[in-house]
Amino acid sequence: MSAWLSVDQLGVEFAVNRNVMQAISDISFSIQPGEIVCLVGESGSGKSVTSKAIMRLIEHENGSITSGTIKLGDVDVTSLSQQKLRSLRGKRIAMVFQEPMAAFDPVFTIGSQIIETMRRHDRHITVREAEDEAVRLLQRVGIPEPKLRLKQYPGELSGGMLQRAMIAMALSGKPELLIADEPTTALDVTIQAQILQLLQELRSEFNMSILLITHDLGVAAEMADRIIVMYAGQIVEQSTAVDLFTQPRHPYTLGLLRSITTLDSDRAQPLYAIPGSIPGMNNLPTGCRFHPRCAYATELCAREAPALEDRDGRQSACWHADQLPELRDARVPERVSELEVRERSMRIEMSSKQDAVPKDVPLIELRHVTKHYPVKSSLLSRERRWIQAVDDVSFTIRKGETFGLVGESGSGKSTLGRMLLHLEKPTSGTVLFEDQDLGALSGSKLRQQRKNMQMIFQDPHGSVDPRWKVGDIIGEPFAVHGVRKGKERRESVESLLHLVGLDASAYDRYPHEFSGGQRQRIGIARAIALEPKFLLADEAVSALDVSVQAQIINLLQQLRKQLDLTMLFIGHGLHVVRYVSDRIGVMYLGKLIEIAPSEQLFRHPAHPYTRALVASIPAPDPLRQRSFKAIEGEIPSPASPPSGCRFRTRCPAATARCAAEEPLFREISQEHYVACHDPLL
Amino acid sequence: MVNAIIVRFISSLGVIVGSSVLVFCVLYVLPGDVVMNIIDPSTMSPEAIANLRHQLGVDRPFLEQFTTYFSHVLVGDFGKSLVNSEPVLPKIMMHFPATLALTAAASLVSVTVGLVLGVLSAIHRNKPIDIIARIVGLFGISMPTFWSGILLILIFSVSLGWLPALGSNGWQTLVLPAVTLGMLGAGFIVRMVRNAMLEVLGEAFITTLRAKGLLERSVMYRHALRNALIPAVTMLGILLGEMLAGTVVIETVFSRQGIGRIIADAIMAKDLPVVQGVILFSAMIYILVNLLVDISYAYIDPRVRRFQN
Amino acid sequence: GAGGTGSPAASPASSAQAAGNGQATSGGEISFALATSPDTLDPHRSGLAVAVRVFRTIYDSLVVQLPDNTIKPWLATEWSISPDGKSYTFKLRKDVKFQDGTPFNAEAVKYSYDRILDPATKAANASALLKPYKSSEVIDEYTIKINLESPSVAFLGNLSQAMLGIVSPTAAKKYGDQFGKNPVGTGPFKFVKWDDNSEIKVERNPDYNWAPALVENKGKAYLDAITFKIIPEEATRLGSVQSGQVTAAETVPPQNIVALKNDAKLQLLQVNTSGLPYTLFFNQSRAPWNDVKARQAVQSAIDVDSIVKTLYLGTYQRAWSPLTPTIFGYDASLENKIKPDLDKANRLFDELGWVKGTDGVREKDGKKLTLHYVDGSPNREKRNDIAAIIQQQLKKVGVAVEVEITKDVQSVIYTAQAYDLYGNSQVNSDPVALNSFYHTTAPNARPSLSHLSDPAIDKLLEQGVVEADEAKRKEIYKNVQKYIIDNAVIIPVYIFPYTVAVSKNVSGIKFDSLGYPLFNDASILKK
Amino acid sequence: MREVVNAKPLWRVKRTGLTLHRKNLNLSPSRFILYASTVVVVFLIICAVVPGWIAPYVPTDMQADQILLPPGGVHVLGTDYFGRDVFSLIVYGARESLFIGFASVIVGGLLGGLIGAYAGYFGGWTDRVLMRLNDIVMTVPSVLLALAIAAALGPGLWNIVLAVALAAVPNYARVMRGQILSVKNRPFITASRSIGATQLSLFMKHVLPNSLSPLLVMAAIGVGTSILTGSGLSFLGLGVLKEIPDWGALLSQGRGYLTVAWWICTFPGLAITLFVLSINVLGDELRDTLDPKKRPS
Ligand SMILES: Nc1ncnc2c1ncn2[C@@H]1O[C@H](COP(=O)(O)OP(=O)(O)OP(=O)(O)O)[C@@H](O)[C@H]1O
Ligand SMILES: Nc1ncnc2c1ncn2[C@@H]1O[C@H](COP(=O)(O)OP(=O)(O)OP(=O)(O)O)[C@@H](O)[C@H]1O
Ligand SMILES: [Mg+2]
Ligand SMILES: [Mg+2]
Repeated sequence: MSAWLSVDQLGVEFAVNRNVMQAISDISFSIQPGEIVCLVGESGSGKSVTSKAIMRLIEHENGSITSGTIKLGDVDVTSLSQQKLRSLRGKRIAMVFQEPMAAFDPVFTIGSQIIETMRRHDRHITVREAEDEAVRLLQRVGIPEPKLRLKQYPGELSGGMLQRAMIAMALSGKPELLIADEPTTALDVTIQAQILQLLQELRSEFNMSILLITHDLGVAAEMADRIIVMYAGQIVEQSTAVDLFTQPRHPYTLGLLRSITTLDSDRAQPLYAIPGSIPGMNNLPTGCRFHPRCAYATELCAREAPALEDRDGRQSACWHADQLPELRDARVPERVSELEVRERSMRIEMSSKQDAVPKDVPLIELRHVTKHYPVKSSLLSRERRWIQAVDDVSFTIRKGETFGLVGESGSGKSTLGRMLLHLEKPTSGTVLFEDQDLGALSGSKLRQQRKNMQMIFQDPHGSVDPRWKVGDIIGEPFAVHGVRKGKERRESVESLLHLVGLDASAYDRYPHEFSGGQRQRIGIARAIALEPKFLLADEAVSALDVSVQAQIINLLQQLRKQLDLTMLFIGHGLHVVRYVSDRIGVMYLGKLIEIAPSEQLFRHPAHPYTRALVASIPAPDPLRQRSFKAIEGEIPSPASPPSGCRFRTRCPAATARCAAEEPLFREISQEHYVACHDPLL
Repeated sequence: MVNAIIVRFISSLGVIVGSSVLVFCVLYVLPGDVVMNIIDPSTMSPEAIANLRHQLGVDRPFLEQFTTYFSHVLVGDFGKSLVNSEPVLPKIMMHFPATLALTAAASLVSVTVGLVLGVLSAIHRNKPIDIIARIVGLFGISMPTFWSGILLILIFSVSLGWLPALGSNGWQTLVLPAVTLGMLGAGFIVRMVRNAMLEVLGEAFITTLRAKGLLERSVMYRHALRNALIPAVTMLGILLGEMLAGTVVIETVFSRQGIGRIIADAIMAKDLPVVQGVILFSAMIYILVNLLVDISYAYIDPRVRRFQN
Repeated sequence: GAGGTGSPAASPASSAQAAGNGQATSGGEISFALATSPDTLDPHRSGLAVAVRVFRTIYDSLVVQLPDNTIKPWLATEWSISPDGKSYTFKLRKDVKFQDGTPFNAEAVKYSYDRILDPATKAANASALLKPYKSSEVIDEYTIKINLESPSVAFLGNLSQAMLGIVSPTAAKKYGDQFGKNPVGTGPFKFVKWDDNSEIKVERNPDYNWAPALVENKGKAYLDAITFKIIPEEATRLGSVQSGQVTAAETVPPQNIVALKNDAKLQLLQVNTSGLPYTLFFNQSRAPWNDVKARQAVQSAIDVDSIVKTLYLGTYQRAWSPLTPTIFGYDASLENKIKPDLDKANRLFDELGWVKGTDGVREKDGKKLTLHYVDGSPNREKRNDIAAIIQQQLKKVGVAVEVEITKDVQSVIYTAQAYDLYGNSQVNSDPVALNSFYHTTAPNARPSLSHLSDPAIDKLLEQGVVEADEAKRKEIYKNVQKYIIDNAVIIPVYIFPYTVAVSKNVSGIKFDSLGYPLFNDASILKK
Repeated sequence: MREVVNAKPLWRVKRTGLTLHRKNLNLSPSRFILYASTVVVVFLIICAVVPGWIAPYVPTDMQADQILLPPGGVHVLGTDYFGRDVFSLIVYGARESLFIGFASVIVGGLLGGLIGAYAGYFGGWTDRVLMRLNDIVMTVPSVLLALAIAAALGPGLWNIVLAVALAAVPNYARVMRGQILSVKNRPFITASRSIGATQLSLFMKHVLPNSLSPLLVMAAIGVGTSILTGSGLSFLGLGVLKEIPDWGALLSQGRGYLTVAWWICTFPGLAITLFVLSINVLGDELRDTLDPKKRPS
């Protein structure tokens, strides 16, 4: 069968400040009709560039195709005239982008944007016909009340809805190839599951090829027929999904696979992490681009770049591809144990607070904590409305434990976290830290207390002052509390740098010189500088690539043990939360609906929502296909939550009672609390 | 909706009262008084001057002048000119149309020139057209208006004889002043539209539009420009303020009637009621226009409209 | 001062020629560009020369003063003066009526003059001109007797001024405060409309038949209408007369006179103003300028010729005396007597003990020799530029001149008297004008600009007001002028020529004794 | 994890890529304009600082026999109606004009910046009052306000500066407040707060430094605007008469000679225009460099 799309030796360059930068090179692959191919790789590896190059969209971003060909059927896209190219775009190839909110023109209605596309490619269709067709498409992608949606503006729809609409728009030209660039990354897991399911249905319905770009190996495992792994602008491996997951032929793929946390990850063991981070395109290493991070690298790797070679119907670009299965078992554990040794010695250097702390001593206690935000009233509406960001939440975090908090976006996790640290005053309710009401503390007393509670932020770029030197950022807690002056402070900061795995030379550099993972280390160093008792990690690893994620999680785990930290770990990735937490709380629309010990929660979720959440996670294992049907609907507006049980609108088991009566938060088995009238068990 | 506008309008009244109090205070400390502009001090005796000042009421203490003035304003009486006893409000009403015509024409020039140059500039970023458009725009901002006005008169009126140099009647008399004043605004709009366009062109949805196979023309004009115009609309309110102030100079250069001219003269003559009147009036116009801009903004930009529901 | 310009016309040569060339035809309109806006068209309330230029067309006076300073009938046909000089009896014309139909009679005259005295009118300069008027008596419908507080030789001349024009009592009463916007008089033109800051339009008074001896056309004017356009910006004003958008433009600046002279489409009319020339007054109450030597030093250091030539490019005449040449009693022998003499200036200062310091500024007893030069704003007739030049000229002899340009002349000059040198000029028809500048002032009154106080001069000035014998009076004023110059009380600078650029197809624009334009004879030439 | 500890990976030793390509440095038009603007501004600043080095004549020297000489010959840009050398006047006038420009920006920017910063940072009641006041002042167009203030204060260089500065205060305040508001809630501020930093030190060390760039850009461009406003005041008769006039005064005084001696006001006019234009170009460039979106991260 001839390939729909075949890309051969593709190279793309960008003009940056009158210099050129080679973004991708030697990219060759093909997609068959009806096939789903996944492009995976860490951020900056050139996935998006590749996808945009196929449609020659990079030409509008100072980019140009410098080598290779792209063929769609018999058509050579690289040499097409602009006019022919345009009639191809949206017609034979359609695209779906990562940020559905940003991918629609905000000032036109959804309908007009879909119709515009149709009429662009079919001059004979009337507006009426187009409208009907649009309604049909919206219906097909699962948008309720499609007629109404047609007249709405992008800002009036939720992210999930918009992504469906975007898919509908892409379908309007009946494309042969759909390119979806991280279509679910910005969405919640439950919605992600819905969208992925939709894509799969559409593929079989229209016999469409899909090029799916993702950095989530779970998604790839679930969706892909074939997987292409990219690293630093090149393809490093390509094979069928099953082969790739069972028998990776490139150390990078291997590393990625080992880095991901799964339901089965052993919580006692540190996670595997690929060291270092992906190089920038303007300072590439010689030879194999992966060799500085590779555990198997030899002198040959540093000298010469391996070509992408075909072997047994799969491709990989590694000098040691053949030996990899053997090497894999022999070399890696060695390195881990070597690290263990270092950690142990460090641990001795630090204080030895390891003495057993009595369990069950509460460090933080929340009592009926509520936070309501006024909805910003615009010029034309004056009545006040409130967002119930957190509503009547009570729980306890015990000394020494790690408490995990999960829930969909907007469920109030961050708000709860901020109130816990008293960075924000609760609307009502109290927060006790070591039996002390934080709300009752005076300004200076509270500042003193802050020494004991610190925070790590989600956005490694935003959470450090770009104008400060790294040393000053990490030393700021000392400065604020007037401890450790001058040389002593510098020494402390340097030892902190060492502790979080940064070189002491980082002291005099600025944050923008560091990668995301390194910046997150800076944030962590600052948080632990005063040896706090409590650490809040709000999505501390969500913005990072898998390989770096694993590094940071290991670091956190290690520090937690060394410093005897109590931690609240807020997270999106449920596996990660499971891996780090002792107990987990689940939030939905401002309410805490379930608390249970980690393993218990994942194995026996009592709340239908928790169960849905757990089931939505794509497993990074192509052999373990999901049987569960994704939970339907979307999270309602926190400004007007449903009566009774807030989850009832999406709950498959909802009864009349759920609407009338708010379920109590009660203990159903030991340490397992749930707010549901009919808990599953 | 209507209620909201009314509430907003009433709160604007507070601002207006505030601004007139401010101006009253600033002007009160002006040295000298209006008498100097009505008489020849060398021929009049001090008593006669004092007498005249008394009759005009400018020798009364600040608080008294202040309360008298505002109690009158409250009932819609803007008082009379100290120089020639003319009632202020009718005078303003009579002159405002000329100023309005000038500002409207100048805005037209600004918006047209600004839009065209701004869009060209953004589309042909860093190409010669961009450079030329930006430089032309910058010249508009950088030349003192009285100078460019005089130059225009010398060129188009005196040398070429194409257009009249002065007057307040007929569209021909409007051309030169409107161009002079409009170039100032055009400069701002060029910059504004260019930046907004570039920002919009960097947005993700532009890629979507191209990926849909739209013509470059409709990507630029139907989508990018429309998005870029939204922030430009907010500029209009501010621009109007600039334009109104610009009329002070322009109306003098081109000997046009208008409230800019009145206020310039009145400030020099310390004719407090007139200055007050004009400031009050233009503040009202300014606030009214900005209110309209805000309302229309809420209508044009669906992102704002969303908050209503 | 705000009194503006004007003078017994030194026979405005150009205007006469222009009138002679063409055949006066009736009809047509002209536009006349003014440099500033009149404040009001109520002659009694106004103080601005520019307003006079407009309302001279609307109002007539009882008498008229000819260029040779003689007084001739106008609205009054004849008059007699009582022997004590304190009462004047006028016989009035019987065929005159106001533009609103109100009959002109003795009542109207009495009303006009009494109106000036009435504080409610807020009369400005008019009340000063009317001095020493006391009261009027209506003898019969067309005879009026005016009583003065004290005799004044200048009184008749003052009556000829437009600011003492006769207003329609009906209209003045009807419009009250707003009369200035609705003026009604007996003049050759009647008011049509006034667009603020834009234009004032007057049209022919069809009944007019009582023009004074100053003009040839005794009947109604030839022009249908005149539009006075207000164009403050010099370039615009000249541009519009050059491009033909207006017929005439006043106050042509010197630098443009040369160019306009060569313009085939334009003629230049120029008339020197009369009264006091632009004069720099020393403030004699402030040291060291109370010393005649110091003042003379400055007098010798300032090169007035160079100033006038540089700034006015030969278009303005230099002034030599406290009076302008056309006025009664002018002493021509003062001309060319003062020469710039830096050595003399330096010597005089040296004698006074002012020694040059390292910075070139003279010092005495640790005090710098400074001269505080105050000038009004804006740069009318380039007066600020004069200050700038004098600053440089005096720097050469070691005087540091501080120039202060202020709009607030009232408080700086008249209230605080914080100046060493201050410039002013005045339009007047009689040398009595000198009194308010050089006579000792009453103990409580505001001092004169010169702060001069010399009993001998006081006596001469007082004699000048009442002396009826022309020869004696002339002698008196010669002595005064000589004294003032010899003692360097002032530095006279220039005589202002009122200059109008007029399209060549208009003829017959004339000027009265004070330099205000008259349009009775003006007409548009048919080609 | 060993390699991670060593934050400087081996392959970072050579920073090639971008820098190496700089060989063919052909001047694009926009670069050219940027450089030209820099040259203009730097030259005029030099004029302002050491006019004596550049001006061929003493600017106050009035040579009565050399008035109104056209450009060329010994007087490069001709002489004015006093017989002063126009070029020297412009060179010396730079000091006066730039003084007006910079001083008023410093005064207005400081005042407006402080007000805006205070209002934006502390919010609440003071914010509402200050911003209401700001609204009030903003309804009066700034040129009018400057006119009124200049008229009230009387002539004097500092008074012009003050008038221009005060009229600009509301704009600075508004921009500063907006910026503070946007910076105030950035995560790194919360981060510092969570450490226990006091309000004051948070403000001084984090909020302020990160809020300054729009104000700086505005101030840069404001230097030009102030000079223009100043010249407008000169035109309306509120300027200052000094031995060495500023450009606005030169332009406004010389405009009467435009048809007779065009050079008297044309060159000062060009000086103003060029300076304002250049400072705008530099301001735009500054905006681009300070814009975090365009900075390498
Ligand atoms: N318009 C552009 N101009 C210059 N460089 C670009 C441009 N677009 C992408 N790049 C560079 O090309 C490289 C690959 O970027 P690309 O967006 O393809 O990465 P990606 O794999 O999609 O990453 P992510 O997972 O973050 O989306 C990056 O180094 C990026 O900085
Ligand atoms: N400062 C604020 N003002 C108004 N509303 C707020 C504010 N902060 C949060 N909210 C609202 O409160 C709700 C909960 O927000 P929160 O950030 O706590 O959710 P979250 O669970 O952390 O979500 P995410 O996973 O996206 O971080 C949301 O609807 C949000 O819009
Ligand atoms: Mg991407
Ligand atoms: Mg959050």
